Amino acid sequence: MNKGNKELNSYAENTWCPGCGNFAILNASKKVFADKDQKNLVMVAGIGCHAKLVDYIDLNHFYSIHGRVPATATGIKLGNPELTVIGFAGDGDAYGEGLAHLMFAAKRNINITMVIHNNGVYGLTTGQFTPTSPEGFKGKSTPWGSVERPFNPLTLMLGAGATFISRSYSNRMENLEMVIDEAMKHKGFSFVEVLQPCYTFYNTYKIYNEKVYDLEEEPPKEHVIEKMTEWNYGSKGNIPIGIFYRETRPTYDESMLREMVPARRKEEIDIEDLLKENT
Amino acid sequence: MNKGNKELNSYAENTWCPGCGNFAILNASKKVFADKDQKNLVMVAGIGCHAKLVDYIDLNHFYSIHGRVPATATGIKLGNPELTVIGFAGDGDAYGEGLAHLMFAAKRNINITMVIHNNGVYGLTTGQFTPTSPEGFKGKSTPWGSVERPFNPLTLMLGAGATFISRSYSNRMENLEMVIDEAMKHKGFSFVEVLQPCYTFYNTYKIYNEKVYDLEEEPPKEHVIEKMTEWNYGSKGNIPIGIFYRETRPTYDESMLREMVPARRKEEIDIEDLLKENT
Amino acid sequence: MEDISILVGGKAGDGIRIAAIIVARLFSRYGYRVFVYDDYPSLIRGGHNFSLIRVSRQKVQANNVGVDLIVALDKQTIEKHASELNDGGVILFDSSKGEVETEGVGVPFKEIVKEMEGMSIMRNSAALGAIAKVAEIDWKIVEEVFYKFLPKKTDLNLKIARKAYDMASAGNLKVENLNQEMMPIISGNEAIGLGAVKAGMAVYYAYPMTPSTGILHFLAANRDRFNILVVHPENEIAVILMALGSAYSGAKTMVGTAGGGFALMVEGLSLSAQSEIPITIVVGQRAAPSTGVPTYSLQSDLHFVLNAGHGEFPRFLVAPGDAEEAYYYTGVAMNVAWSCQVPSIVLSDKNLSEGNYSFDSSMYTVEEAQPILWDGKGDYLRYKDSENGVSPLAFPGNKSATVKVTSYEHDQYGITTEESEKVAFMQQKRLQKTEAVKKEIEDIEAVKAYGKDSDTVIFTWGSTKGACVEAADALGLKVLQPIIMEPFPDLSSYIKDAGRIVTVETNATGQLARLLENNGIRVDHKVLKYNARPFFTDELIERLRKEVL
Amino acid sequence: MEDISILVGGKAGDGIRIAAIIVARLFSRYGYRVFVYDDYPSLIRGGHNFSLIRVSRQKVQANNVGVDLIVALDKQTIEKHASELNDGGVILFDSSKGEVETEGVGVPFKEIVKEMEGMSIMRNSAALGAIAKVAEIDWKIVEEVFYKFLPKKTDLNLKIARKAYDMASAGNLKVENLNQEMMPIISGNEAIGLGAVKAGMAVYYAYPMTPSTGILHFLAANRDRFNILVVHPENEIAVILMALGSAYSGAKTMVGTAGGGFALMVEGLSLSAQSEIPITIVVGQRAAPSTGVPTYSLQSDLHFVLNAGHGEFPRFLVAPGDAEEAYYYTGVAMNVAWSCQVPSIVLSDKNLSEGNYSFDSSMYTVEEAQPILWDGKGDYLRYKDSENGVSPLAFPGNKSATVKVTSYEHDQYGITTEESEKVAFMQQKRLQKTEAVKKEIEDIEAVKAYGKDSDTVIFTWGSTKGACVEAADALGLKVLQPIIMEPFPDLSSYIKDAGRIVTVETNATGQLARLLENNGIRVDHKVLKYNARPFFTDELIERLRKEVL
Ligand SMILES: Cc1ncc(C[n+]2csc(CCOP(=O)(O)OP(=O)(O)O)c2C)c(N)n1
Ligand SMILES: Cc1ncc(C[n+]2csc(CCOP(=O)(O)OP(=O)(O)O)c2C)c(N)n1
Ligand code: SF4
Ligand code: SF4
Ligand SMILES: [Mg+2]
Ligand SMILES: [Mg+2]
Repeated sequence: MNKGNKELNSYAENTWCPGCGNFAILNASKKVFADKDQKNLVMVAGIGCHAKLVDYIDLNHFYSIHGRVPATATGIKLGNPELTVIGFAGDGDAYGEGLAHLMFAAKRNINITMVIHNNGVYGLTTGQFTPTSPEGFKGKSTPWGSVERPFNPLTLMLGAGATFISRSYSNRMENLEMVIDEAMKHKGFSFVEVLQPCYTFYNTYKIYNEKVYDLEEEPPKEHVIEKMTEWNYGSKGNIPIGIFYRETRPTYDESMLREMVPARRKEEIDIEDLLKENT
Repeated sequence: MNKGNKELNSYAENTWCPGCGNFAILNASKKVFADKDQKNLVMVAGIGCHAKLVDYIDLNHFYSIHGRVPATATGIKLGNPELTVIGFAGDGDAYGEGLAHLMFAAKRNINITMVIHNNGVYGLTTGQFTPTSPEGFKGKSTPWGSVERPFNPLTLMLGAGATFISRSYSNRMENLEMVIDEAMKHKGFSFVEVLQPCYTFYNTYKIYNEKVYDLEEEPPKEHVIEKMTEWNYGSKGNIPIGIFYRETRPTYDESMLREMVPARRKEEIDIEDLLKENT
Repeated sequence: MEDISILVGGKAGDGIRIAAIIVARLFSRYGYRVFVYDDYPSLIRGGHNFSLIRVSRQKVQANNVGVDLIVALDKQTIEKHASELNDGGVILFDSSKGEVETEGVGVPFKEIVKEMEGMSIMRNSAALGAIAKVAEIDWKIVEEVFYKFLPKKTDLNLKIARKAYDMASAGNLKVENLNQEMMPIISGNEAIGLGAVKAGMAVYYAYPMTPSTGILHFLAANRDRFNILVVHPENEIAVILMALGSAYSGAKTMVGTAGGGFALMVEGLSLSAQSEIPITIVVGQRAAPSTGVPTYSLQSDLHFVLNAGHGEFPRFLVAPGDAEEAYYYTGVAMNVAWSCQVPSIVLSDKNLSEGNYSFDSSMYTVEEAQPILWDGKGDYLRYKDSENGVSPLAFPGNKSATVKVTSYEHDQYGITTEESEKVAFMQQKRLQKTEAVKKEIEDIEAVKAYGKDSDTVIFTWGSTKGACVEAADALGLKVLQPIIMEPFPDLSSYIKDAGRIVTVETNATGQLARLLENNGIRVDHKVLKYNARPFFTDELIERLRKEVL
Repeated sequence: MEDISILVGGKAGDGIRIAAIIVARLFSRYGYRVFVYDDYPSLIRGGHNFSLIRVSRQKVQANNVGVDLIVALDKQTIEKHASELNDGGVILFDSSKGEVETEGVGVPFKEIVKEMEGMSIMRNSAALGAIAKVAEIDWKIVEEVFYKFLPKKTDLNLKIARKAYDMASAGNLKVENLNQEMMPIISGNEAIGLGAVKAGMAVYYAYPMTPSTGILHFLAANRDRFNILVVHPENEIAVILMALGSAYSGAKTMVGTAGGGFALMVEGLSLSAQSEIPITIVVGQRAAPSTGVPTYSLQSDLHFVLNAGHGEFPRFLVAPGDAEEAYYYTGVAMNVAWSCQVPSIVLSDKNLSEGNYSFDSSMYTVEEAQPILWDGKGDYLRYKDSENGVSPLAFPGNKSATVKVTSYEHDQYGITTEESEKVAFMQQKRLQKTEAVKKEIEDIEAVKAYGKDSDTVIFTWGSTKGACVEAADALGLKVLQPIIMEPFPDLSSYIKDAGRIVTVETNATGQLARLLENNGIRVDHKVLKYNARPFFTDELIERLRKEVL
């Protein structure tokens, strides 16, 4: 009884700007979700333009607070490991306010997917620089031009221990769908960064259209970092998209839960023995 | 009128356990501080056994809260760039509670030094696992053995943008002094991880004494990561100590302050013009 | 024309807010006082935005539901607001094909823009031109204002406006030259920033959050002019810790946020208290709990900020109600923080922070207070015992002083202690500063009184005072507005003749009422509104008549 | 012997706390009720630790300053505590060369350990043997207790203890067999953990923080026995967000921390309120502000936790005063959270959390309450309007329900709204749950009364009730202990005959007093202590005599 592309639309009014890269992420997600076990699917979102996505799709969601998507998603997965949990977060959200949670989700290899809508700007608060804005970015909090070098989230994730690392571009629909789908299929922590132009505050379509190219094949181990750093999140390099890295190791939920499903725990614990031991 | 090794002792009673690796860090720091411009030196600490160091040395200090050393230190440096700011933090403190601040300090290349007392355990709260405890670590919060893989802080710092990355061992006094001294001399964000056995809750002297070796020379660029990952923070590999990486780029304080010294700002601002512009 | 209310409505992205402020500026040129309220959802394009512009001979700081002129850039504006038109009012609308259909003064904004090859957002310039004509504003004034406040593509915008000006017809809202001084128009956020700068603020840290983002933008845009440092760090925890670091180094520092960001600063607030490092925190209230209705207002964080932080310590809290108060009391807050080494909080709300006001700079003067500095004699003790609990300050870099500050309980030098007598002593020392704060603010107006003496006294606070003052004026009531909320002022002399006490505020439980009651003042009736919109004057008059009189 | 007080003192690392609890267990075997307070600084080795063990026929939950037996493992213990010895009391000390020199019963603990080739910490076993002898405890009992509670190197420890037993001389503190049931000894933290487990807790999240760390350790050690998940995440923000995530998925969840960690959870608390996801938070108070005196106690976070969080929302708050109450009211807190979908807080303090109590499991029964679940009919609305504001729950994984929860203001389905009527409606819906909470706890004792009817009524709360109850008993006074702090109970029937109302609490400003006053109860006198130590019974009697009677 899965919802198809149309039923997946909720009645919420879409309020993204025309031209926003978020539309493509919404559409790709719906496409991918059409074939999933929808009752067990939970979407989690932070706060920002990106986050509205979960209002627009008519499936379970936890619309959380700014920066806390990976922590919220981890809690959901640990509460009920039968759920498929996918988080949608902004670059301000996931790389700024709540970077640590993202790093720890990767470290633990919790079996969730994180999609980062990286538009290089705080959209919803009308245009400040983010941790991945290029040096010199003139946002409203840095009208003189940001003096910070951007993070490279791909290598950060690799260093933190993510077992699936990918990048896509909202203007490459096929790749985007493929990547989200593969990420959800991967058992372990899956990281998907989507380059998502903010039409209103940081329109990067032209640059990305020129520079983005498809990796086609996953790079061999020894070239992973090279590929990840080919683009410096500034003006240097072309921009490969696709899956950069995959690895299998035990997931946090399996290791911690060992078959337990806390959400279904119905147990009367007898504490008499324990009290006797303490007598 | 510098304080020598003896005058650098405050009257605070030292309450570290006998055998604790922190004593060596204290001694090395005092040695290095003996030759510095002491009135302009500020020590910053988090919360944990490590942090007591600042009570023991009779120089300026800001004994901050758990996890926030890099942020506090950044603020001090931005308030008065003439100060030399050195932070002392624990592994629970810097890699757990406050990881994001450490990453951003590196990203910004703020000209401060961070010394991490990495004992692989929460000492002051009596023995829980930390982000760098090895898999299987049986602490009081993980009596079944931690299921998390440790972070490698050196590669995290490299990924984040630190311009000076080093590791030392509290039981290699000469190396420790050298590294702290070089870190303080480095203009930019300097990271010093000190392996510091916790005698009481995680006594690693034997392993480290066996496995630690001196890098002697800073590795060439192409071998930096290899050297950083030689030890996996678990049972694999020998443990190189010394300076792994150095690079020069503009510091955050210079770029943001452009000669300004906020701590000395004494300015009467006339707002009449601005109001006129808004009339 | 003495007093009119104007509504400009359209979609996000139509430039409604810009248009509204320009309308205000046009009238301001004639000596009118203005107040602008922007009502917009949390989105960037689409949806429904509108701004209310109040224009009056007297200072007014509230709007009415009923308006005299509706300017509709889209259909929704008519659907939602046509019923709010006062008798004799005018609707001005985009009569281009497919746009708005209604009665009133139709001008084809869209078609004009197309004809002039402008961008679609320039419809708002057409609207401005039409409004100018309706109000019979001199074209020269329009030109002046456009050149000054629309620096980009001014000529094209003017061409578009002129065409609309020519096509519209004059209404019955004729502007007069009031022959009073023109006033600058600034937002509450700008006033807060100016007050801080005047009080010596050297560094501003903030992570963007509505409704305080405007302070960050304003200060960042003016950092060179003010010679200050403006930093947008990774999150609010970094904000407060960096701020405390800078203050420790000797730089006067302020931070700004909203309730959710303040929640993240609470641990730092408690640190500020224990370490006795001065800090000023601006908290702009918005509709909560949690993310809530982020671009709308509620006054629902009063008790949160009054009680935030573990442990017991003095704090200073002001809740200004308009731009002048925002300017002045932010300065007071910075000065008290540094004079008494306590955290101070400026509690604003979205309506104040983002409202635009005619600003009377003659009302208040902000002067930087000098903290008590160490005299350099003897050994420096950061936490030296003193009569009022305030210890002289020295900063790192001083060759005769070692400056040790700490989050732990400590002795006078700043070294950790757990000894029972020292612990009790230091608790006492810090709490003593409450008296120092009281002394410091002795001469500062803590409560404002408005209106006539009356049996019924209305208590209000923050931006809600605008509507209260007007309504009370109309109804012959007395209004009291506490501005200093902590230490809470002694109100006995203000209410000794009060028969009935009524509170008016925009929240669901009556936070000011609770504060009054906690201070021994019986509240007879609470007039509350909590749909996240401000009180409007006409609405409030109605409610007071029904519920109170 | 009916009632004695024992002090065991030494350095951190001497095993003082272990020794103290073993002493308690020895007496407990004879049917005595015990209470142990550990006084230790924030360090791992060195410094000065001591434990006070109260042993009595009756249940007692406080200590005295004056003690009948001092056991000194180091010189400092004599320096600091010799003056606290009651007339007729005994000092038992390590008479080994270079250790303690004083009068009393000297036994060479150190030398015994050396002779037996034990580790230096085993001096505490020698001390235990000597104590047993002084109190004429049967050697068989010592053996039993050692085998049960010192599982490591038991034989060697016993050999050492026996030697000391033989060398010591019997004192005048002879133990009797009281012929009453033995009781288990558990800490307040363990009681909290047990209460939660009995109420159906499936997941516990915590970042270590004194004094709540003990809950984490206890639950982690017992995770398989309880079949629960215990997680120690990267920080407190992760703790609260993960907990909300798990609760959303359907798992009953609790978190534990102290004031500083709670500060970091405040944003999450507000989220819990807006999203209506149940959560229970244990806050163990310790001496603040900020890091403060981390291993010592103050009751200074009451108003902080009562008012924490932006926006207005109902919460449930209990402050238990002993182990049984900790057990029971933690269960109540979990049940209320899930029945009413509100955040609930268990406010403890270091003296309760880390105190060890004879635990009477017959006093209370904790039963898991069942939340209101969706009946599966029609379309599922997560925030469905209902009479009492509580909407039926469904969890993700349910094929007929789409479960949308959110931090934004929302409609009944869970989709964001900014419409004014819906905003007001939802504010109201949530606040309505205050009544649901009141209904839920109708039959639960909110206030406890002790002592005799008297003109002077003493109000106290939390762990301070132990000393108050004893002191009041001695002085013939009545004691009232509110346990449910929010919604605050109606106390009128309790105090209608009260002449004078006195509060007793360990903080500097009188937090309970303020809460009473805010609820219309006049407080005549506050007995405060804020050196971060608990009230002792004898000390409190003295102070009440001086200040109140
Ligand atoms: C704790 C907190 N701080 C600040 C905000 C205000 N805020 C809302 S969205 C946002 C930035 C969003 O940027 P990003 O995550 O990049 O998302 P985008 O809008 O670009 O999709 C901020 C700072 C908040 N909601 N919560
Ligand atoms: C916000 C907050 N959470 C928890 C604590 C309690 N706490 C004090 S020290 C510490 C851990 C210290 O571990 P680490 O940083 O590794 O320092 P170490 O003691 O090992 O030197 C913790 C969790 C705290 N002080 N503040
Ligand atoms: S502001 Fe940017 S990110 Fe937000 S909806 Fe508009 S185009 Fe998209
Ligand atoms: S507990 Fe460990 S880190 Fe702390 S002082 Fe003792 S040995 Fe050192
Ligand atoms: Mg973004
Ligand atoms: Mg550590």
